Amino acid sequence: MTPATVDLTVTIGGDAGQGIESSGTAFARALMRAGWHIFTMVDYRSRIRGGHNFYQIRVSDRPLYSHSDPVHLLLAMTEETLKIHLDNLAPGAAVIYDEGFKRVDRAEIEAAGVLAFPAPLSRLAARHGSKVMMNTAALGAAAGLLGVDLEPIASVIHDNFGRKGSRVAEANQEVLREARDWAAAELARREGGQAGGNGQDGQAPSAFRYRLGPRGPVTGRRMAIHGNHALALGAVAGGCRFAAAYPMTPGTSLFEFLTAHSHRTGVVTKHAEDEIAAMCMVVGAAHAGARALTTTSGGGFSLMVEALGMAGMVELPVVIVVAQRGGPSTGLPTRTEQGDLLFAVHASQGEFPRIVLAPGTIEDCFEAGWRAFNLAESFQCPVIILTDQYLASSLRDLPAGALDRRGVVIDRGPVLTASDLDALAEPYLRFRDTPSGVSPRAIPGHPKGVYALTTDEHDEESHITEEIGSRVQQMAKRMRKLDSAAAAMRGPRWYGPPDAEVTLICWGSLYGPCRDAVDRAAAAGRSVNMLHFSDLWPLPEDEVNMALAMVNRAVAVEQNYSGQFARLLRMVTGFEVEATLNKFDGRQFTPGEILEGLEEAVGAHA
Amino acid sequence: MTPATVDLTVTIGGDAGQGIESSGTAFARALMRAGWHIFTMVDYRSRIRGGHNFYQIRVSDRPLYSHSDPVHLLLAMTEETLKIHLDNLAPGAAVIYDEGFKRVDRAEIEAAGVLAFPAPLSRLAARHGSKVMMNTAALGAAAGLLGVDLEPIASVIHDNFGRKGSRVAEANQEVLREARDWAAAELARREGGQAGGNGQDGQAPSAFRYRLGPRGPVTGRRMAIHGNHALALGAVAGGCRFAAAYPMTPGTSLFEFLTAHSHRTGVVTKHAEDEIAAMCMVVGAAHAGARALTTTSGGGFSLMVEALGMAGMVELPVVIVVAQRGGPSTGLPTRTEQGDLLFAVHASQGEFPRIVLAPGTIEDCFEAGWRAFNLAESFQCPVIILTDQYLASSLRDLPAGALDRRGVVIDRGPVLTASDLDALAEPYLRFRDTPSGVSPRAIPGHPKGVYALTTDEHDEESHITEEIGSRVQQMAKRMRKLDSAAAAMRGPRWYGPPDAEVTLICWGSLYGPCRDAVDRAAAAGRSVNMLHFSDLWPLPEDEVNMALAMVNRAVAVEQNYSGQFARLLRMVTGFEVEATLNKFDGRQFTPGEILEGLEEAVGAHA
Amino acid sequence: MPETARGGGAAGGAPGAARPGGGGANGGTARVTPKDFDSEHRPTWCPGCGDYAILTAIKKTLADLGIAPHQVMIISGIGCGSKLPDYIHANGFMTIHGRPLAVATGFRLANPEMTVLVVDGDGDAYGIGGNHFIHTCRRNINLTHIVQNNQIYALTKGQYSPTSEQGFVTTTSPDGAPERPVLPTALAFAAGATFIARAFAGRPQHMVEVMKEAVRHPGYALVDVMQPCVTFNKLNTYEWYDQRAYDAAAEPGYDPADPVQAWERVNQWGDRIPIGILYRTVRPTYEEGVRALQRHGPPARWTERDLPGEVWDAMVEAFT
Amino acid sequence: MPETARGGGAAGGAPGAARPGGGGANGGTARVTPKDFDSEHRPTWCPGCGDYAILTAIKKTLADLGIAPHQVMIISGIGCGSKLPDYIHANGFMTIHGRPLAVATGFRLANPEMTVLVVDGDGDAYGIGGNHFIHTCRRNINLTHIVQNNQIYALTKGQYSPTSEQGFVTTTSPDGAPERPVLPTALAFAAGATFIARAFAGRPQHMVEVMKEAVRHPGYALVDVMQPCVTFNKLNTYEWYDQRAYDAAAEPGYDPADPVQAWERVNQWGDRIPIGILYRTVRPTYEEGVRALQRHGPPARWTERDLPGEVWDAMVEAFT
Ligand SMILES: Cc1ncc(C[n+]2csc(CCOP(=O)(O)OP(=O)(O)O)c2C)c(N)n1
Ligand SMILES: Cc1ncc(C[n+]2csc(CCOP(=O)(O)OP(=O)(O)O)c2C)c(N)n1
Ligand code: SF4
Ligand code: SF4
Ligand SMILES: [Mg+2]
Ligand SMILES: [Mg+2]
Repeated sequence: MTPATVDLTVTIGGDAGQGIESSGTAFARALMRAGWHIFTMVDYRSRIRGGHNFYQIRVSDRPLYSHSDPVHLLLAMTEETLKIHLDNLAPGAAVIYDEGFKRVDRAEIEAAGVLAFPAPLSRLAARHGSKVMMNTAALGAAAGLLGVDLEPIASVIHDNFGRKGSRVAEANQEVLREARDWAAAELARREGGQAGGNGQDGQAPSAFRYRLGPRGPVTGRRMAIHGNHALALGAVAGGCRFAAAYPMTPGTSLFEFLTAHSHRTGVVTKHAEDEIAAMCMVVGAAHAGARALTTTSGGGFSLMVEALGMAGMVELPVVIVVAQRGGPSTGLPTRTEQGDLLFAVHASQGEFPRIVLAPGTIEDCFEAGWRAFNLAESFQCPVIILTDQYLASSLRDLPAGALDRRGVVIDRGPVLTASDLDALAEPYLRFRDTPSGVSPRAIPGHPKGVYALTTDEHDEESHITEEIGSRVQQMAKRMRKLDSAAAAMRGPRWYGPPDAEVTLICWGSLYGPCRDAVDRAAAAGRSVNMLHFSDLWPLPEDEVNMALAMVNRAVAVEQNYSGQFARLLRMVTGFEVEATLNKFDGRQFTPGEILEGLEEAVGAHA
Repeated sequence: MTPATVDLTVTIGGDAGQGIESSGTAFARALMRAGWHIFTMVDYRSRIRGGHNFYQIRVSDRPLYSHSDPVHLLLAMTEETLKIHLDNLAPGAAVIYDEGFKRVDRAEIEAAGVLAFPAPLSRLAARHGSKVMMNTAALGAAAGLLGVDLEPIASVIHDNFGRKGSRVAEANQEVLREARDWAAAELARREGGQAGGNGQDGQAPSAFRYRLGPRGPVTGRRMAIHGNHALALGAVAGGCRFAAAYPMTPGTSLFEFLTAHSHRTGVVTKHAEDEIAAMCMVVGAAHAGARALTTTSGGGFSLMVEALGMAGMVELPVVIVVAQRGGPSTGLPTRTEQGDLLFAVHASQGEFPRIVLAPGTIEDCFEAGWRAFNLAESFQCPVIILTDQYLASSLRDLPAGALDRRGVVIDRGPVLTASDLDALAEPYLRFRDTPSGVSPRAIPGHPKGVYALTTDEHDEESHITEEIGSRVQQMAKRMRKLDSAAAAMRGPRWYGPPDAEVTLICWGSLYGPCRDAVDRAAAAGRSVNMLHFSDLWPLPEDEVNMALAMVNRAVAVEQNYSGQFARLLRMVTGFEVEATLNKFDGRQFTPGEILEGLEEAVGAHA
Repeated sequence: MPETARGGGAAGGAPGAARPGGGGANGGTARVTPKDFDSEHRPTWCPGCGDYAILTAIKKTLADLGIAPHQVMIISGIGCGSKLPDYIHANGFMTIHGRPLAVATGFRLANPEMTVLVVDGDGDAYGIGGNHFIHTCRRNINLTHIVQNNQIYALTKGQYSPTSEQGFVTTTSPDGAPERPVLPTALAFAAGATFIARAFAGRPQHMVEVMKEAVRHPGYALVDVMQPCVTFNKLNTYEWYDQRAYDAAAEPGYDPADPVQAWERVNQWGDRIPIGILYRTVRPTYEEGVRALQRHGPPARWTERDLPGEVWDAMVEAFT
Repeated sequence: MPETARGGGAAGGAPGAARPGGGGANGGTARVTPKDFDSEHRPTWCPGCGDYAILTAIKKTLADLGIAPHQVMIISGIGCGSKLPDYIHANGFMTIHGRPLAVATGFRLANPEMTVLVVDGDGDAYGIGGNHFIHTCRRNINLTHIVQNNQIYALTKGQYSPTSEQGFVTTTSPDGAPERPVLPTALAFAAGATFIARAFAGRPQHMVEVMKEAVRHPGYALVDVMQPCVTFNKLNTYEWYDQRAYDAAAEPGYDPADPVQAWERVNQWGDRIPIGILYRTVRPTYEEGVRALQRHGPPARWTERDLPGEVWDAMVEAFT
């Protein structure tokens, strides 16, 4: 891949409750409309007010797969923001903050090689009606410094505020423009005024060098979307017609999206009294014949475990989206982790087949949204989609048609139609023993397909039994589906040079950071590639073994403490990684951190 | 071990609701009092009435560790019993059944080489007041055939019926005696009368050859106890003062025992509204400073998973007894399985230390009952005791003093006393970072030990935090306890000849069947030993590796479908077994089945 | 002619098979008889158990309402009584302990064309499943909830249940059940149920009449059945119930729609216990308020062609 | 002199540390002030949030009753308000969503010498935790349950809660909340609670008086607090509550012990909403009936020498 010529990070930081996330999203969308690739990362606390939040936007002329350090432009909506992020600014970076901030030591900022832009943010906002528009002013000033056209930002503000009545929308547009003008003028003034330092020798630089220019190189209509929404779109495209959930960060936005569009899409959604009910409702809806899912995070999933086993035992297709967050227990509710893998694979008493998918990208999320239903119905078992806060909430830009519903394939697995049932000569056997382990399903409602499911062990007719023959038959039948399912699972994906000296083994949302790390390593002349797993259970062993045979030195990179995927791999294949890189502080690895970690783990030469 | 000279199995079978289990228990206890070693197995259905149940008593002059096939004396309380068990009788076995059974074909029984004893069971019972005493009559007849003294049986009947008023007790004693006399006379009659076949050539044998004689060789006061009660005794001896549970077979009898003795022992027990509440109550009691446990089975444990994570996060010592049964879901509620191992090891979102113990014997159960509290308090984490229906409900005889509470050691781990707290110079830090990961605990109630636990990530003071430093510190602190705990875990136990050609690798309740299989193999000149694991998590890796290094050919024997322990072993140590023997029909392996399976798995010569 | 039922089954046009189509043999016209529900699988309940009468009453109720075996879905929990679907020829689902109401809610929302009965024990309904109970009451989803209330945990062999009389001695209450019992009718009333009834397994014909009204009721309908457990509950026997049960409808001035009367009736439990319909009112059902359902039809009937292109495009558009 | 509280804290002799001993500094005599509960950790609640007043009221309640920080255990769930224990200097336990009542029950049974407060949200108490709520009511365990009822799920950013008004528009109810709301006071009454009260965060002094009575009450005491969430609930504002709230005690003939009056009051929710003690009666507490507790003392105080040899021998004997 040709290296990027532009790769900047803009961060907007402030207090919880200050609307940091919505402003950040607006700016990211604007930059996308201006012709740039973007990737965003949300960093917020589990509180409604108080405490520092920030939103990071990476911008480039090349497609992006992860966030990155350091920051080139900081919009500080509080004084605290400055303190927290100052250490993380690139040389020559700029900071925009309100001129009214009392305790800011401009000299200190400039001594760090950073351009300080105390700006009339609140003044401008207040003049047009309300200090609430400070964020808009900051975006305007940022546009001025970065040199981007105002139009894309204005259009996003129009989309966002259009509804609120023209006065608010108008005022925001004016604040935006005036702040941009102020910044452009200020920049011009400084550039004209003095030649000063360049920021690399500790001197205060005079000119801001991380400019984007009016328009980026990316053409065509594009969309900015995060994993939760991509997954929701995939589910809708795949015929999901029922969703029940109980709110739990970071799974909630998926459910809220399905709910918001419910009228149009026909997806019946139910905010249940708890997660047990949500999961049970999904089981009920699946039995009725609907494609049904639930969304949650680890704590809610813990409560679903008993009903998960029910679905496994009565062989109903259900889809459970678990957006992981920092654990254990309540843990770090708004932060990211990959701590639930071995739990998901083994959850619930006894043994039954399940499928675990861990999409790596936005496109994967979309695909998982519909493919999960195909797998669930083909193998009549629960499918768990493991995402995490990072993937669920990071925006990436894609061509507007990238999540194409025409590419969606629907496979409902073996279902008897009404005419199949009409034609039945023998009594219908819900759990007929078959070579694949999958028994053709009759959706309840047909006179020839009358049966009663039971979570007790049962015979082919679905009657309760304790006889050894039926037990062994049914247990083997169910478990056999795992082999059938394994054949439908995909092996891992390679990225980067074949035969690299070191292979990053990863899964789920680490696709992006690892992929970008591979690119950076290549640029630095290091021989690193990536082997990414998204179909985690059952592992397609032959394909996995073939891939592993091509690995020279394996380093498992995981967003957890104990290297859960490395353990899983060892459990199934016996393969042992040489080292593991683990991060468990609730913040996603950056590509840079991965490369640094790699150096420690396997030496600088790799 | 010198081979047994007596090794008989007596089975009593009948309908659910006929009191089969209590009669079986009574007879087993009587045989123990008569000087025999006993081992029992319950086989009952998940219904209150209807359907065949049976109770199997193995009797020997040597200590027993498992049940065994075939049956030497069958007490058939229904006609169905005869049909079901006829195939499973030893040559020359006897069957006692009611003379009134209409559809019994005596000739067919005798053609199978079995002695038929149609007996006046209901007639005798009715004569003394009620047909309910049919079971007592059957026991009397059995005593007659086996030639055992009546006194031990009479004493058990006295213990059981004494309370119900002397009339009932008296009547039972009379029924017992008359049935014994009838059987003895009948036997004498047949022995005297004809010389007939010996049962091995298909001829009906005339004399019953599986006799016990009036008294067995075992001396001293003994007790007959099953795993649930032994565990309960261990818990009481270990200072358990609180138990909350929701009924679930086969965990219930443990809780019921604690409840029945609550007045005397001071164990406060609470039948909760559900398992979530039960687990949460245990967490609350543990926080107050009590040694607290809950008992359940897999389905209930599924509901406890979220609160398990809570205990892990706030580092409270809790004990959870999971008596496994056939899964998945409701499964086979009254039958046995080892299907919950990997679930127990990985249950709940995120990562935190826990300890998993799987006692193998009655003595192990007793020890686990108190040791679990020591481990829980030493490492301030949840301890899960995995038993199963087989271990929980099979009686074995032990010397009356074998479960010796003087041998119980209490280790409450690092707890600050009131004077420790009084003397504190610094503010108390509940989660102080320590080399072992364990932080000294202040039981709430002292003015200098005031703090608030939180399931959110927290700092040393126990305040909510999202800061990276505290998060990493606390996560590492908690996880470090796993290493500390591993050092307190025991390696596997060997049984049988060192350097055997084949090693049975097993865990939990398979101790007994595998041990007996090893003995049988030795008797047959086969070179087999056993490596039994009861401390399952964290595995003490060095000890385990050392043991595994001594294994020639490893066969994992497990009471589940997928070989969960073999997987766990591979995940942790990389060790791969050569073959697995799995049984998942809800019935425990007999030693004979293990040896047969072994033959198939690794060849006859082993 | 059979009577007709509202909501499920034979009422309002094409009943029956959800997907993929097919009204089937009993399209609301053929006569349904209790025998149609007979199964080869004999109940394993104890002789004399109150559950037999409940099974018979359910068959008769459905037959009288003209609802055929394929037009009904009987969802149960785990317990003695919850094995009922194994003993009847009808669609069923024996779920897990305490959760049948939640499963039934999902089923109804995916297929509101079928009659849904929930049949479970007092442990299921008021013990472990208590949260679903109160939320289902206020949700007013259209299903009939028949509780086999034997005031004991029977299948697990006799522990006290949430409806056990205070002081009742069991294996988990050697000093007697320590809590004031749940009075399900009162709780349902406070939680907002629109149909609250009690029946007694010892008065089968009355029970059938109550069940029929319950199935006809548009919304959540509770039928709490006093079900003697002859094996584990030696206190609340047939006789005990029989001495206390009186028909509420026979009282002078009986008006099940009057909340003041109802409040007294739902709270009455002692020497006299009212049976029959204790309270009945009409509020919109939950299903009626679900626009996705009203506009797009049952999720169970989904076909691949359902989603119009404009809808998709508008959804995607919002991300550009 | 401080007033004294029953059950926990300063009442009836030695209060304080459960095990291992030590009454400590505040042994029922030193004066306790609200400042004793101050923490360095500042609340992160939104300015104007009703939770501030609740926090202040709790401090004042405890101080007035002479209960020192080490003599109380404040157990919460998960939600905005459930962070309260992080902001007060007192023993606490922020548990998991919906489960504080169960945790508190275990705590009380192991250590009935400490005053236990449960503080949680309407989502905790009446949503996911509804089952524990109804069973705790009938159990009558001695603790005070303060519900921060803002009629919304706040910490998860604004979904409807079980107490949201029907029709209330949120992210999970774009067509308005579809269910009849839970009326906690009515539900508690039906479930058998012995003390049922309502307070309003906008009337702090009245709230303190109610809380004090609740803590004094021997048994389970519910204080449902109308707590404005200024960020996510724009319907049930201070003004909304203020216009409706009236002091029940000020009504003529007010008698909180009269169940008939109480039934009306616990059901009143609309243009007029009663605050204060809506119902109060006395039944034995759960703890009083637990013989193991009465005979052997708090499990929290266990020492190794507790179990007499005869008891052990008798237990073992039964197996011989
Ligand atoms: C999660 C869970 N906990 C416990 C059990 C064990 N269990 C089976 S039935 C039952 C209670 C039965 O009582 P009830 O619901 O009243 O039904 P009944 O047997 O009286 O008809 C229990 C506790 C279970 N199956 N699942
Ligand atoms: C098992 C579980 N499900 C969901 C959540 C997410 N969650 C956190 S707080 C909350 C609801 C908060 O509402 P409420 O209890 O009313 O408290 P408030 O924030 O309004 O004070 C939810 C659903 C969780 N923490 N745990
Ligand atoms: S135990 Fe009770 S409820 Fe169960 S079948 Fe027997 S009588 Fe019926
Ligand atoms: S979101 Fe609402 S409940 Fe939460 S702190 Fe803000 S005002 Fe209070
Ligand atoms: Mg019951
Ligand atoms: Mg709330």
